[in-house]
Amino acid sequence: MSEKKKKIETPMVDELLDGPWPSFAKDLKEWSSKKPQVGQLLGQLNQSYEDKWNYWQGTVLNVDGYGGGVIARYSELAEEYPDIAQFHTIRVIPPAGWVYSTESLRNLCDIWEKHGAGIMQLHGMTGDILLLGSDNKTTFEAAEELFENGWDLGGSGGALRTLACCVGEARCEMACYDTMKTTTDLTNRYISQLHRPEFPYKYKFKLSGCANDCGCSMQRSDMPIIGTWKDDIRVDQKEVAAFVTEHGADFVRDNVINRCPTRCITLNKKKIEIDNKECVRCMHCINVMHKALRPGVEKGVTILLGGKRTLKIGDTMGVQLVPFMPLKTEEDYDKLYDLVERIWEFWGENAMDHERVGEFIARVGLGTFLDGVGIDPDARMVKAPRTTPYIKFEEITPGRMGGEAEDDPAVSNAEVEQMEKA
Amino acid sequence: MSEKKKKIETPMVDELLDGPWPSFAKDLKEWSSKKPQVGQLLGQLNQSYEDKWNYWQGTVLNVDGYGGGVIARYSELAEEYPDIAQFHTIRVIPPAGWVYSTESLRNLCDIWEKHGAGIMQLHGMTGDILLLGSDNKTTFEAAEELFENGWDLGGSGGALRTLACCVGEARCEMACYDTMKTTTDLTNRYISQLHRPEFPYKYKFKLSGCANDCGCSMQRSDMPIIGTWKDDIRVDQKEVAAFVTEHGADFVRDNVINRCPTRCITLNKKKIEIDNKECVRCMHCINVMHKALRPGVEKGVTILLGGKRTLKIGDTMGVQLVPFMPLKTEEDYDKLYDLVERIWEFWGENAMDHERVGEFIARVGLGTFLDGVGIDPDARMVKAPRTTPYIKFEEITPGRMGGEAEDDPAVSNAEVEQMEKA
Amino acid sequence: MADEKRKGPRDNGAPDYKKNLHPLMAKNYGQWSYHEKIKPGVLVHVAENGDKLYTVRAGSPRTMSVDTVRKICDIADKYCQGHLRFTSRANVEFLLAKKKDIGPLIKEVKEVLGFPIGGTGHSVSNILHTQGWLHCNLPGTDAAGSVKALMDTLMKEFESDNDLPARVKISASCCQINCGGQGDIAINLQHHHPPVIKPEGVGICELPKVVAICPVAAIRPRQQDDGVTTLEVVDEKCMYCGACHGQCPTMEIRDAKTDTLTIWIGGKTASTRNGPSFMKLAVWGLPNNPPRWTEVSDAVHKILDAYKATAYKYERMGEWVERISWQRFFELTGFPFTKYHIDDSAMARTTYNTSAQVRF
Amino acid sequence: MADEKRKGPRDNGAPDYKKNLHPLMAKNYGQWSYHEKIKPGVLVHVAENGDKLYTVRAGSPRTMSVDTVRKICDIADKYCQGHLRFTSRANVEFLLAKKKDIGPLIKEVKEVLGFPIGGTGHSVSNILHTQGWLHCNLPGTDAAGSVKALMDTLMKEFESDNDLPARVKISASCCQINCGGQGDIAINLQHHHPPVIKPEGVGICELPKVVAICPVAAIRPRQQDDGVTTLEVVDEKCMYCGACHGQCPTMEIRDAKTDTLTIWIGGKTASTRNGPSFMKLAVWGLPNNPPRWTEVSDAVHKILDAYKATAYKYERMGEWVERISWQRFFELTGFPFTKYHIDDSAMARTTYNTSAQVRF
Ligand code: SRM
Ligand code: SRM
Ligand code: SRM
Ligand code: SRM
Ligand code: SF4
Ligand code: SF4
Ligand code: SF4
Ligand code: SF4
Ligand code: SF4
Ligand code: SF4
Ligand code: SF4
Ligand code: SF4
Repeated sequence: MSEKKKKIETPMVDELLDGPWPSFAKDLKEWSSKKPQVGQLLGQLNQSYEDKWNYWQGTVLNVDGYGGGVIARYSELAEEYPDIAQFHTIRVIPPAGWVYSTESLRNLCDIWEKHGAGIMQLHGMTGDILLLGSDNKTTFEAAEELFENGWDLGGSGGALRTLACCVGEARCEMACYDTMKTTTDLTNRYISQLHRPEFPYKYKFKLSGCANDCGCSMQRSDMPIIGTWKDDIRVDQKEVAAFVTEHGADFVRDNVINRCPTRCITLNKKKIEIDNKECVRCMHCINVMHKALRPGVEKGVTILLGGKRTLKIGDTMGVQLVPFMPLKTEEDYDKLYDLVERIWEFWGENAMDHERVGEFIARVGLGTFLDGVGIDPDARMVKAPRTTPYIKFEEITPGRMGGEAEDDPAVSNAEVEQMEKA
Repeated sequence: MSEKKKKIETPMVDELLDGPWPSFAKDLKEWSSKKPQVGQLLGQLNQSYEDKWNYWQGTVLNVDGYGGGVIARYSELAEEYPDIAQFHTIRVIPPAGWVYSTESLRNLCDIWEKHGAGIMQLHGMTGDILLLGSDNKTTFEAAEELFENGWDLGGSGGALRTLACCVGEARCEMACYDTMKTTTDLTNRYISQLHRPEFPYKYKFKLSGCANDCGCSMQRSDMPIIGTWKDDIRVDQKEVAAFVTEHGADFVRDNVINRCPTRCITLNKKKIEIDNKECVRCMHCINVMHKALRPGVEKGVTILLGGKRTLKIGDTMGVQLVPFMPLKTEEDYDKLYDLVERIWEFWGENAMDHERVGEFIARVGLGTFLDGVGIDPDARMVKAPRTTPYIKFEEITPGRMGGEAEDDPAVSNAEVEQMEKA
Repeated sequence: MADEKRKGPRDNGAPDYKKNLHPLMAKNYGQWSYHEKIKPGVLVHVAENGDKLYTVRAGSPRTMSVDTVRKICDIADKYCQGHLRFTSRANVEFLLAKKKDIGPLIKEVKEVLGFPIGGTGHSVSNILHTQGWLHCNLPGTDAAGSVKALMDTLMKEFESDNDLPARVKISASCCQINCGGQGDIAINLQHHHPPVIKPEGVGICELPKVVAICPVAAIRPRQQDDGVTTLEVVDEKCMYCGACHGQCPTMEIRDAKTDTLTIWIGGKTASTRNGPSFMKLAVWGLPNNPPRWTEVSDAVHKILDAYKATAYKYERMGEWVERISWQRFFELTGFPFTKYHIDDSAMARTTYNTSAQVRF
Repeated sequence: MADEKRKGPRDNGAPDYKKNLHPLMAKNYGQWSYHEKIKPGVLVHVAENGDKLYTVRAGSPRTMSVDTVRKICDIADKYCQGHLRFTSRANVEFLLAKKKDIGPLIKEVKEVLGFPIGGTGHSVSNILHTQGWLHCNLPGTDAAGSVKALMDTLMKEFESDNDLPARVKISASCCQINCGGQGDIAINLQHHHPPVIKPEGVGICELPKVVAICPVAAIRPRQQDDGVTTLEVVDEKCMYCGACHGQCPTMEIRDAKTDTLTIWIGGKTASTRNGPSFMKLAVWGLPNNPPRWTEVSDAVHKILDAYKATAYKYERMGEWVERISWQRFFELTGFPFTKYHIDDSAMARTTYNTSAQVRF
């Protein structure tokens, strides 16, 4: 390892100063003139580049009354870089859809320049505003000032995590429900579950206004909520004709008709016909001809469950749990809350420690899970029914919820039979 | 249970005497006038119908020098039906492709009328000629006479099983190799493995002359051998034109062009063009337009491995092991034999008891299996590469072959590290 | 020498197929050019040199007395130059050199044998089946009988070759071992609970072998109070596969009261188009009702009706359902979709609908 | 009261999104009619009432000083009525009411911030990434740095919106936990052997918790000769996932000498067309080479070149490979197909080619 120096040299990191893509290294290097810890951060980073090794250790730090929201780090190179001996990240809940007034953004900048290293990440992969570089004292001061300004901490640990959604109705004609409102309402209703870990493991919602899933819900959230519609695609035949005229019938055939997964579209001259009963609301035709086609008007959401990335059982995706639910009235929202709470209850009671809801379903089986949550099986939940004939009829052998084999499981044995006969 | 009677009543079975489909019951009832045990067989069957219960028990009986080929049964109702107290089935290897001269069939009939109950099944699901109804004595007599007439016993137990193939070149223009010769050659070369169980479990070959798989190899044999070709589909454009004229271009588009799995066919007026590089030899276009299209001339086989039906791990299908192997010259056949023997050696040494080769692959992984058998990985062996990032690099952690965990497996632990440092 | 022979294995191997070939087969071996349908059940294969071999396919019960087999031979001697074959679905194929013999042959097959002509092209061919109560030691239902009962209701489908969108292959199996093949439609017996261990039998089989055969390690030895070692089955692990029953009759997996029949659809072995596919559960809980199993034939017809009504030409059953979706399949047939249709094997996740795609 | 406040949680919840909306967003909320591309990086959304909202998308490094964020705000104050947003791929979106402001805004974004304009339509947008050596305790490689290096080579793809057949989403993750998203192309760190237990650390974590976290039960407690309880890992069970490392730093899974980078392709979250798909292994064993990771960018470009050359329009990368086959993918790119590409998970069987279909 390199020796302690007055001036911090970062030759390897410096190779990232140039080049056309904006350089975080350049930004931080400039900023280090105001915040010495940022220079030390780059020093440690350079050391990592040289050694291909990391020098952060994790630890735990909680703001009073919160069970998460701070990712605490201390440096193994604190002797060399004393100002990053403690270098924590505070996760802050952003406005839904990451839309900001400059006023609120500047407010954040001010708080963070005052109490922290003044490094922000917009945004973390879960969706939080990440504020990098506070120590064991300034973390609390910063949190306090954040709270006073109306901000709140994001999630971490076995808790509800900060929600994220696509821009939706705020700027997108595809949106089939109000992603921003739903995100905000769910956040606020379950703010306690977000702040005080009480789940078997983390639980993420991600919300997308349509099947395009710009909110990345399918593989990165436990509960994807995706907009859809029940009635027919709205077709503006004048715009269809204009599109066909502009691009040609071949283009429409190759790129729309033949790309429809259920081939339910036909083109007659310059008119399009859709067999809406066979349409699976995949959005493709609408994406390509978005001036001519639009989702229907009986809108709502499809709710899935169990998406996550790799750790332990490999990547999983959300499984279709509720094919359609309207999300307009208060009663609609109550049904959503009820569903969420039933899932949390069943999962919370039966999952093992560190078991995401998708892992839980993978272990107990979707059929057993539906029973537990009180949802009727629907053929839309599966691509296809089972192939294996080994059906366990639970009336006879109840499914096992617990992770460990029971000490004294039910057995069929000869003796019992003998006793029965006697 | 019903009482012993002189005349055997079979009221439930009798309900199967009529009806348009040929009735085995009627045939056997008539035949029972010559063979009393057949009447008793129907009596026991009727009892089964009444009780929804089976009255056969299995046992073992082997002809000298053979370890299989006889499926021995004794009746639990022998008191009532004494002549079926023992009622075995002899499995006999048929001529490849189940083509018979009446002479050879009559020969079988004569032997079986003489020594057995005179009931035949043409054929068993594996492909054997099944001769039903001999006892502990007549089984040997029948076998002896069968041998003297050139017949031989089929397989059973942990052995090579009787091979089966489609009619192939004998009567089918689709055939890409000689299924009958290959079946016969494999049978004769490995007749010892067929007669004397020495494998971990059964091993079946089924051979089909082309991807239509009329021989049912994919899900019912451990080693499907399926005909294919390497060069271009032969197109007779005159016949294409005739076909288009007869059926119309729309028919061709809907039923040929659009059904090609890789969409590599185009129709220009009455001419067909095939992008043979993208053709996956699925046979569909040839099936529909079999006068106009034919497999290429550079023919051979695709060899798969690991098909079977349900028991234990659920149905499996053959996995593509050798995308292409010519099967014309003696050298070609030697390569096939070499492959078969390498597989048997590796599987024989490493499989658990009662573990089919497909189950073995499922347990150790295809990658490990290829290594063991000495075949290079080929992207055609998979639909897609792995999704899970948990790659076990065998250079570092060798794959486990045995079924049971070792008592003393390699471990990484702290103590070892400490010792190394000391 | 005769004695010596009697003791050792003869290892004759397979009969020489060449000696069994019809003369036109031998002559044109590997030289066929194309084939044509003449009518349902009747094909002609044309060789490069113009030779024509006619085939008449007759439905067979598979289980036959030697008398019946001899009658088949009589007909083949009369019209087929003494040669015939059986198909991979146990049908009889009469091979003819002369077109004019077709009519008389068919007449004789029908009159003498009572076998129907058909099973070619887009038909329901013969049903692949197993031993059932006629010979096996493991069955929970019959095979030959239930197949006879079902085929009686499928004559129209057998005797026509374009009544259906594509070939429909049916199979039937009499225990969960499933010696029956895959199929567009498969009728399988279903066990409903773990084996019941018959006390009187314990000890007749090698206990360690029985323990070892269980795929999920559900069987374990158990000391009884009287010191005797017996077995027990951990119910929650057991998947009712019946492997232990095959190993030892004491592990009684069958239950006349609860065993049912299930129908699986969409199996396919051909690598055509979408490639081979496994069959999937369509209906469970059908009663095992000898001698005519009408609930089964009703269900099969419901499936065939829906298929006929909505499948495209050349679309095998599994391809059809994949296209229209299982949701529609259950709507069209009226069968319920239950939690037992949802896979719970180690690969279950690959069967879930992991998309927001949805039909209404 | 101030004190009381300081002690308890405030549970403010999410900021009110309504207060943050651009005025045209608030006015036309849920009333958008269609959008159009103006040029790469520039969109216009048209409301039912004819209102037009212009969006200029700028590539961002995600990690920024507050000074840079303030410069962004300055620009938004000048041209965007004081409103802007960030995208789910960490790009900045400037929202404009006036078309004429687009040019001056872009000029200023480029000059003041040095951010490029693009990432819309069929482009390579910003790379989703994680913490890396900048902040996480688990990484085997860097994130912000490697992404900067790669994006430097992808400017053309970012700044054009029809250079590619469809949108290409890239992500990068710095340990096998994979906080990075799925992607058409994902660059992940790969560990190559079981964790090495650092003796000095044993005891700092709760041993039972470490044992419990292992998904394959490879970790077990072990009594040392000196009586101290330590841990050991059964190598053949361990799959190098690193879950234990997250639980306890003593379980060192990283190894600067052997850790490599792998590239996975074909991930997709949208339910469009073929639906969502997981990404699959394309290349493994790329060296982890700071500061510019050129082997990675070379490989990414090989993939993009093959994709550009042979994919159809609107065909995402996974859909493309599915169509042309993985065999062709490996041929086109020249990457080797190895046994490590073959799945060995519990679901491996579903990934094998179980058909006789074959390309040459
Ligand atoms: C900061 C962030 C990466 C980033 O640079 O953006 C991140 C960073 C960490 N993730 Fe993550 N994850 C982040 C988004 C994700 C995502 C993506 C997402 O949420 O869309 C995933 C994949 C989706 C998912 O939930 O599966 C993700 C899957 C994980 C996992 C594996 C969880 C699993 O069940 O598979 C862990 C390990 C764990 O929880 O034990 C983990 C753990 C961690 C920890 C806390 C490491 C640890 O155990 O100590 C990292 C802290 C780094 C740090 O120093 O801040 N992180 N993590 C992201 C959170 C920022 C935010 O709040 O906005
Ligand atoms: C006779 C036959 C059914 C028929 O009526 O045609 C049959 C009958 C039996 N099969 Fe089978 N199997 C028959 C073809 C099959 C097939 C189909 C095939 O070969 O194409 C299969 C599925 C394919 C496969 O190999 O997986 C099949 C899969 C089994 C299995 C499960 C093997 C597995 O690994 O999954 C068993 C159980 C076992 O071997 O332990 C089994 C076991 C049995 C036994 C020996 C039951 C037993 O363990 O005692 C049955 C003897 C019945 C009897 O009394 O004759 N039979 N068996 C078929 C053999 C006739 C012949 O030689 O031509
Ligand atoms: C005779 C037989 C082969 C044998 O060696 O015994 C045979 C013979 C022919 N088959 Fe087959 N197939 C025979 C069993 C099969 C099987 C196996 C089975 O039935 O269990 C299959 C695979 C089934 C599956 O996929 O599950 C089979 C899949 C085909 C196909 C592919 C169908 C498809 O999926 O597209 C064709 C091509 C076609 O239909 O045009 C075909 C085509 C043919 C042709 C037209 C080939 C030819 O040019 O001679 C033959 C006349 C067929 C007819 O019935 O119209 N044969 N054929 C078998 C007759 C069985 C029966 O009695 O019904
Ligand atoms: C701004 C943003 C949403 C947000 O709330 O932040 C967004 C906005 C739009 N997306 Fe998206 N998508 C955004 C992330 C995504 C993501 C997630 C991601 O990038 O990780 C996806 C899913 C990716 C996946 O499948 O793995 C996504 C999949 C789509 C699709 C579906 C593409 C396809 O597979 O066919 C469309 C439709 C299209 O391309 O026509 C779409 C279309 C659009 C449209 C055209 C919707 C509209 O009418 O306004 C928006 C302008 C797009 C453009 O770039 O040309 N957007 N879009 C995100 C911009 C990210 C960025 O900075 O690059
Ligand atoms: S997911 Fe749909 S509604 Fe949301 S931004 Fe993307 S296209 Fe618009
Ligand atoms: S939304 Fe998708 S499924 Fe529906 S018609 Fe359009 S392309 Fe087809
Ligand atoms: S598998 Fe092919 S070669 Fe064999 S009979 Fe069927 S169509 Fe002919
Ligand atoms: S054989 Fe199959 S893949 Fe090849 S061209 Fe014909 S239909 Fe297409
Ligand atoms: S399916 Fe079962 S009962 Fe029927 S023949 Fe095969 S082993 Fe016997
Ligand atoms: S039925 Fe199958 S799973 Fe159950 S104990 Fe017997 S062998 Fe094991
Ligand atoms: S991927 Fe791993 S190393 Fe990177 S931020 Fe996530 S947990 Fe940390
Ligand atoms: S790396 Fe993963 S599999 Fe290996 S011991 Fe640690 S937790 Fe278990």
